[in-house]
Amino acid sequence: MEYVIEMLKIRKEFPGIVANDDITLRVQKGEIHALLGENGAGKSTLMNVLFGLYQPEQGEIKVRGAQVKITDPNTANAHGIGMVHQHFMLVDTFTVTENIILGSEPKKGGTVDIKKAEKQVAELSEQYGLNVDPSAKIRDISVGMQQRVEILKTLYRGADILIFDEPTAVLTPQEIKELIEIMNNLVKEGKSIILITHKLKEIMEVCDRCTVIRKGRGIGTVDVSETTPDQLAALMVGRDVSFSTEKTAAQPNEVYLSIKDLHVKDGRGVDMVKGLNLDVRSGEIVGIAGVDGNGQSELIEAVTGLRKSESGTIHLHEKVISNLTPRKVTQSGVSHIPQDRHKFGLVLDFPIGENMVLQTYYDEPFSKKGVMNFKNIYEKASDLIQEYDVRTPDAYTKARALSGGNQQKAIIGREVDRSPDLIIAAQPTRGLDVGAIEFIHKKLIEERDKGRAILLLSFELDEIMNVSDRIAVMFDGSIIREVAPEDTNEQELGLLMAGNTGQKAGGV
Amino acid sequence: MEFIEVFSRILGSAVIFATPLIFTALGGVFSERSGVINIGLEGLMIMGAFVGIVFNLTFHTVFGAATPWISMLAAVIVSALFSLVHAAASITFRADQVVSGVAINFLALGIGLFLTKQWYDKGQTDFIKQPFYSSDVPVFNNIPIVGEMLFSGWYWTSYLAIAMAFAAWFVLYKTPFGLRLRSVGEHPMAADTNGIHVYRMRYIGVMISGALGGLGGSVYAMTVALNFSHGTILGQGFISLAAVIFGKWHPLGALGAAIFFGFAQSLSIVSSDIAFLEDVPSVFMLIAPYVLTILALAGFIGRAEAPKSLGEAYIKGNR
Amino acid sequence: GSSDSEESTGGDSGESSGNEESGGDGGSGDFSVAMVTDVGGVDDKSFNQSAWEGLQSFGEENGLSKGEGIDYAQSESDADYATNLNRLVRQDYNLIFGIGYLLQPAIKEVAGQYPDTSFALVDSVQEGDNIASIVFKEHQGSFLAGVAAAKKTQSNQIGFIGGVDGNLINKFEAGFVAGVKSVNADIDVEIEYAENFNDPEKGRALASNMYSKGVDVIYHASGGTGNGVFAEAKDLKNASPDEDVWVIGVDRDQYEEGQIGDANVTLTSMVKRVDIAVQDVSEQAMNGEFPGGEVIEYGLEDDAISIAETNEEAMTEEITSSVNEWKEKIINGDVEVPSTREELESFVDAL
Amino acid sequence: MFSNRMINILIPVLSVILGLVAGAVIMLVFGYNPLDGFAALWKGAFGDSYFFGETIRQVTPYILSGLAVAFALRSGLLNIGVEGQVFVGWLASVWIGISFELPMVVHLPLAITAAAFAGAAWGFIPGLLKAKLGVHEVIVTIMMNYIALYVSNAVIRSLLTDGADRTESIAATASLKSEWLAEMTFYSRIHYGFIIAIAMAVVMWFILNRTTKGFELRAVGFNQHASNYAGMNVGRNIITAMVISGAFAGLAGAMEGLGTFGSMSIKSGFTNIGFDGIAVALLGANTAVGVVLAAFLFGILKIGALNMPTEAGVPTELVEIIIALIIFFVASSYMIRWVLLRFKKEGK
Ligand SMILES: Nc1ncnc2c1ncn2[C@@H]1O[C@H](COP(=O)(O)OP(=O)(O)OP(=O)(O)O)[C@@H](O)[C@H]1O
Ligand SMILES: Nc1ncnc2c1ncn2[C@@H]1O[C@H](COP(=O)(O)OP(=O)(O)OP(=O)(O)O)[C@@H](O)[C@H]1O
Ligand SMILES: [Mg+2]
Ligand SMILES: [Mg+2]
Repeated sequence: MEYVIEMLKIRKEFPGIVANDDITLRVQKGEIHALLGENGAGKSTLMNVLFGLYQPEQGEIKVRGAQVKITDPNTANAHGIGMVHQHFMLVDTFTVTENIILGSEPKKGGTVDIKKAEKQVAELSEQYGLNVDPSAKIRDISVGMQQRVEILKTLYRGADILIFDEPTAVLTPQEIKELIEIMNNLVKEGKSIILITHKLKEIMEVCDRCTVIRKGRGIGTVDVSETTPDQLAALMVGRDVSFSTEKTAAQPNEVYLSIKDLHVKDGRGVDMVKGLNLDVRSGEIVGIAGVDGNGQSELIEAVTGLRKSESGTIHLHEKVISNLTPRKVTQSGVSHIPQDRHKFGLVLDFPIGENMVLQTYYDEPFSKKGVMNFKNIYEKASDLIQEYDVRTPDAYTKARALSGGNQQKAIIGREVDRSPDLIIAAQPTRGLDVGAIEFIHKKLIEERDKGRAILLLSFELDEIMNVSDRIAVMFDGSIIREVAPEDTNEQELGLLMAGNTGQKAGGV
Repeated sequence: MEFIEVFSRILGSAVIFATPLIFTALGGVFSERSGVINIGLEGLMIMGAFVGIVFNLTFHTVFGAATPWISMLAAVIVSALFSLVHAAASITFRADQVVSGVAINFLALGIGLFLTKQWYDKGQTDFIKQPFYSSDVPVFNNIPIVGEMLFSGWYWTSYLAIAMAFAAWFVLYKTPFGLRLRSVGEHPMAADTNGIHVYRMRYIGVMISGALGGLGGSVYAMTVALNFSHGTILGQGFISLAAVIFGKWHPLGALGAAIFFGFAQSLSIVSSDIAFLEDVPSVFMLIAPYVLTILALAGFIGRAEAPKSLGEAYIKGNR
Repeated sequence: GSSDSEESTGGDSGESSGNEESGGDGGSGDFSVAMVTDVGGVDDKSFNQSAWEGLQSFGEENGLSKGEGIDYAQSESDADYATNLNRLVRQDYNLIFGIGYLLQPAIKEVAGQYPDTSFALVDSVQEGDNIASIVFKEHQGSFLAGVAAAKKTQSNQIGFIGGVDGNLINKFEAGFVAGVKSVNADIDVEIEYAENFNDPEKGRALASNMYSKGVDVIYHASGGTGNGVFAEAKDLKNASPDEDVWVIGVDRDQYEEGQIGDANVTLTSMVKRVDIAVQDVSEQAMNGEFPGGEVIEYGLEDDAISIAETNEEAMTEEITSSVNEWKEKIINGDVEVPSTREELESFVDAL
Repeated sequence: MFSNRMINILIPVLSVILGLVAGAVIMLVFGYNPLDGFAALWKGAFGDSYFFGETIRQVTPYILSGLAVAFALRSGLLNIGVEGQVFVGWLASVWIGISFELPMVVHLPLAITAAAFAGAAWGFIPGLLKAKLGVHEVIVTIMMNYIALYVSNAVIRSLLTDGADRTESIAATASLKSEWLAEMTFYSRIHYGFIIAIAMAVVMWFILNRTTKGFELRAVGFNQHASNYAGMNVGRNIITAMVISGAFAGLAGAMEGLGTFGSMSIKSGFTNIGFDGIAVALLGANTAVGVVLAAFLFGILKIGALNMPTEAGVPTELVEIIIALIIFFVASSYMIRWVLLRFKKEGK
């Protein structure tokens, strides 16, 4: 068998930790090869070594059989290796084209030949069925399109070995579908792909083989056709994992959150939420399904006080909470697990312990008459860290040093512990491994069973289907249909999310 | 028409005031666009003024009328090299960029005055013998109105400054180099994964600011101050920094901001001739330029977006 | 040659005084004298430098040298004056000069603390038995500068640019305007202050505005700000060599600063010989005649204030003779030169 | 060989040593005797109790202006306007000092408070513009410096005096001067302000590290989005930060007005107390303790330097260079850390 990539006995250390320890990865020409492992297992590190961002301490790399030394991304490009990074490597203020050509610009008389570049980009995107607008600014386009720009970047540089690091974590189901199609196209063109994902379903659907790493060590490579998701999960975690979240039927009670005819504009003044109505009762989880950009973010920001609502009302119990400050909303009994945990959820330069009291620091026992009581704060934090299994050396460690999964667990611990009436969870499991997801889902259901109202926003249909007791489909700024998870299926939801309410898809 | 005469007078002195600021602010734009805060502009100007004056004094008999131009070049080179200190500290050694810039200001003044004392045995130099002189642009100065306003009695350095602003715009927004420089200031890791040498680009950005800051300082010294002392550059670097931000980190914006300052300054001087302002206490005229700037910012310039990773050291492999 | 003593500034003056006296014996006993500069520094080409030159001449006559009987301390900020005065007291200097009106509060304080040391304050007045106040009749010199300007102007428009608006510079202003008006009451004197002794840019802009309105002579009493006045005048001269633009320098002969090619824009300078005063008071003190508690005024009659005539081409026979005429009148007491704005007002009214 | 804690202490110490060594090298190159030079510097700062007193006197405003810069920086704001806030604080303290006849228990606190308020007001404007309109605080504070300079001069000239260059001296009841401290130090101008400065360092430490307000300010300094999410009023915190920073700066002005000078004169340029405060704050890593130590270093170098030309013939400008180099070495601590870690590895 012909290998395009052979990474042999790779070892990579960071101060105080061995991120990759004796890992071997062989990728065949024309295959989609999955790389699977828990958060922090060392997948991104391994790929960064292949892409020339890190230098391995030991081991060798062969590209198409020839031993090579990849010292920087330029060398990787020269060997035909391209990478789509876990966190997008795009300059927000540049256009799509500028981002793609950056570093290898077509020139005309010393200037960037932007016309020619745009044409090339348009052609490339046509060729691979990637729909992008070459002259749009990155900050104005959807995450899905940003991802396609990342792919174009590699193709533009003539890569035929592509690394995708968790490309689907930020995509909507539609976008994931499109991405899978794109990957299949690429393979058809003779390219090879390494795919990192936490979603076993995707591995089963598109990958040929799968290499599993656990805590920095290679566990082995399996043929996907000869394995099951359960086996993969067990390999990855080193124990059995249950997938479908076990839960009893909901016991909805009185209405806690009631939204009536809500209108919200986004930062640029465009109407995003248009006359939305929604009730959430105590003891139930309402999942909002929808394609990103249909007003979900604005809805949540309006409810939590981060954004002004133009008209309509939001009631929590009998109390109007529309256009209150975030502090007042919080005090009224709302918790919020924000979509973007780095931007909103945490002060990364604060110790994790102080992040645990980010909304409650001014209250006893964390402070008294304006003076902080750090003893009480850190006691509380340590309890939460224990209870929510946040893996950190101690409560004094900066939040920045924690992995994404553990940061998320810390936020959830903080939000749930306030015993709110309403929990708003926006994409609470984004980018997390199955173990962490399992934990978080369990927590949400526990809270529901304690009689809390939970509003869940997620772009993962699986999550919506498994966790929600009621699904509200959001399209173009309003809820166009509410369905029970047991009465629907993915196709129907997909159609609804596309705004298609007319026909009832497939008799379930 | 009298109005035109008054206006061209105001414009003339506004441009003289603005010229060194334009150069220096353009330098600031390059540095900050590459992601390195440059509070050291003041120090870079001091270095430029010092080198320009010393060179001029030393070589005026050799180079004759070309002396100021060659002195200017010397200032550009030395200041660019001097800015390497800021570059090394803030890029390679990951120093806090504000700290490093402040140190540049101290260092430049210290070196300038120390060497003046060593070389001339006094606290300030003599007057240079070959300063820049203003002149008329032949042919163009005969154009009615415009000729008087724009082509009479200006310094060549002022035209150079304005040309430089457009050149900077061209370089930053039309060339591969500019695209790369800006990418490094916005998202260095993205640039790195695209094979751009982040450190090299930032060094270049800072050195350009050194070169242009030195240019600004030397032009100031050789048109207005005519010698070097502890008081030659007093705050012009900070005003230039303000122009960078006022101009929203855009070369043409910086140009506009610098000219705005110039106008505000010369208006406050000419205003003593304007009848209805005659009785206004002079303090109001003195503070007018600064108040106007604040009002302009508050009124219609508003929020400016700095380059995203401005002030952050890039550490390879860090997220 | 001692005839060019007016011209000599900076390092030259050391030489010229060297000519006068070389084999001086060290008959000074153990008398020592030092000075504290203001923030301008000892080599400010202005009164600090002049004062130090005076001390050096004194030293040479009496066999003293820097560190051995004479010395100076430089101040970096206003806060340093008292520290420096104190330091010199503790180094047992018999007489300590404070150069510049900025030192007045510090002299007051330190002299009070050390009644056994003698202090001399230049450019301001402070009471105290151990303090000699040395002031100059700058208004007299400025008056003569005004006479020269009035004689020189063709446009009948003259300018005055001051550093910081305050008592000291007002003295220059009053004397200057009085001189101009005495020659020709119809001449306009435009008065501006830069509010800064170190802002050549401002100086230049003010000068530019004045010249462009037809002013052809500007007297600046503004320290480093004056650099800009010279820059503007020279630039105008360069553009149209035949046009008359003049600057009148201050404190010392600023002929050098006015040089542009073969021409020179410095009409004259109001020269203030701090060195003469410093040397004089030092000698008195050494001879046991320290004028403690007194205010000593140096003026035209002592040659401590004078008008430079270096630019012979510009200072025509007619101008110098007129200047000398007025000088006689002032020394005789026929003319009482005003030194404040109020005095100026009554002076002009009386004309 | 070195623990991390030790490294953190070693770095500033090594930076200072490296700066001094570099200064010595420069002296050697230019033919001065570095030993004489440093001996003169030492004597100039600590030679006897007079100079010690003067050093403390110089340190006092540096502590406060350093605290002002540091406080704003901890809240994510670069206050270049400390210079102007010092001016208005100085002016306000003198204004109160000369305008009233009151018993000391009222007069002195009133004058000090007035200075703090004036500085705070001067900080409020850029804070407000930043909070409400997003105007960059760096430009506004730079402009405010010039406004403070010219307005102070105008007030002295036309409101506080009748066209004079200097206000009269403040009443004894508003003075920070201390007879016995002065006598103890051969009439140095050391004054009680030093106690205020140290107290303010404690106040800053307490506010930032022990109060809920400080918690908010630091949170806003690090991440405005998260602070907003957590219910903190970002705009109000920005204003608060600038106001408190300005108050510290105003107090620095009061030290000059009520302590060192006892009056205020027309200024032809900036005092540099504020600009030096930027360096002090950064050298002190924006912590209260660090600022106090850095202010001492600055004060010692500045006062000691005055003695260098008279005693050793070394120009004072050299001290500027040494200060700059020390700042560089502290800033580039990564370099020193890297070297130390090397040693640590090899030491194992
Ligand atoms: N820049 C770094 N500095 C120090 N340690 C690092 C760094 N990057 C990664 N590590 C370490 O390497 C380990 C592997 O990290 P890596 O990012 O490769 O995990 P991953 O498998 O990609 O996880 P995820 O699924 O969450 O993306 C981490 O546990 C971490 O301890
Ligand atoms: N700069 C850093 N210094 C030290 N350790 C780091 C650094 N960056 C990351 N790490 C380590 O890398 C590990 C994985 O980080 P990473 O960000 O990949 O986590 P993650 O679970 O993938 O989060 P995300 O969901 O944001 O992708 C963490 O355990 C963290 O300790
Ligand atoms: Mg990863
Ligand atoms: Mg991850």
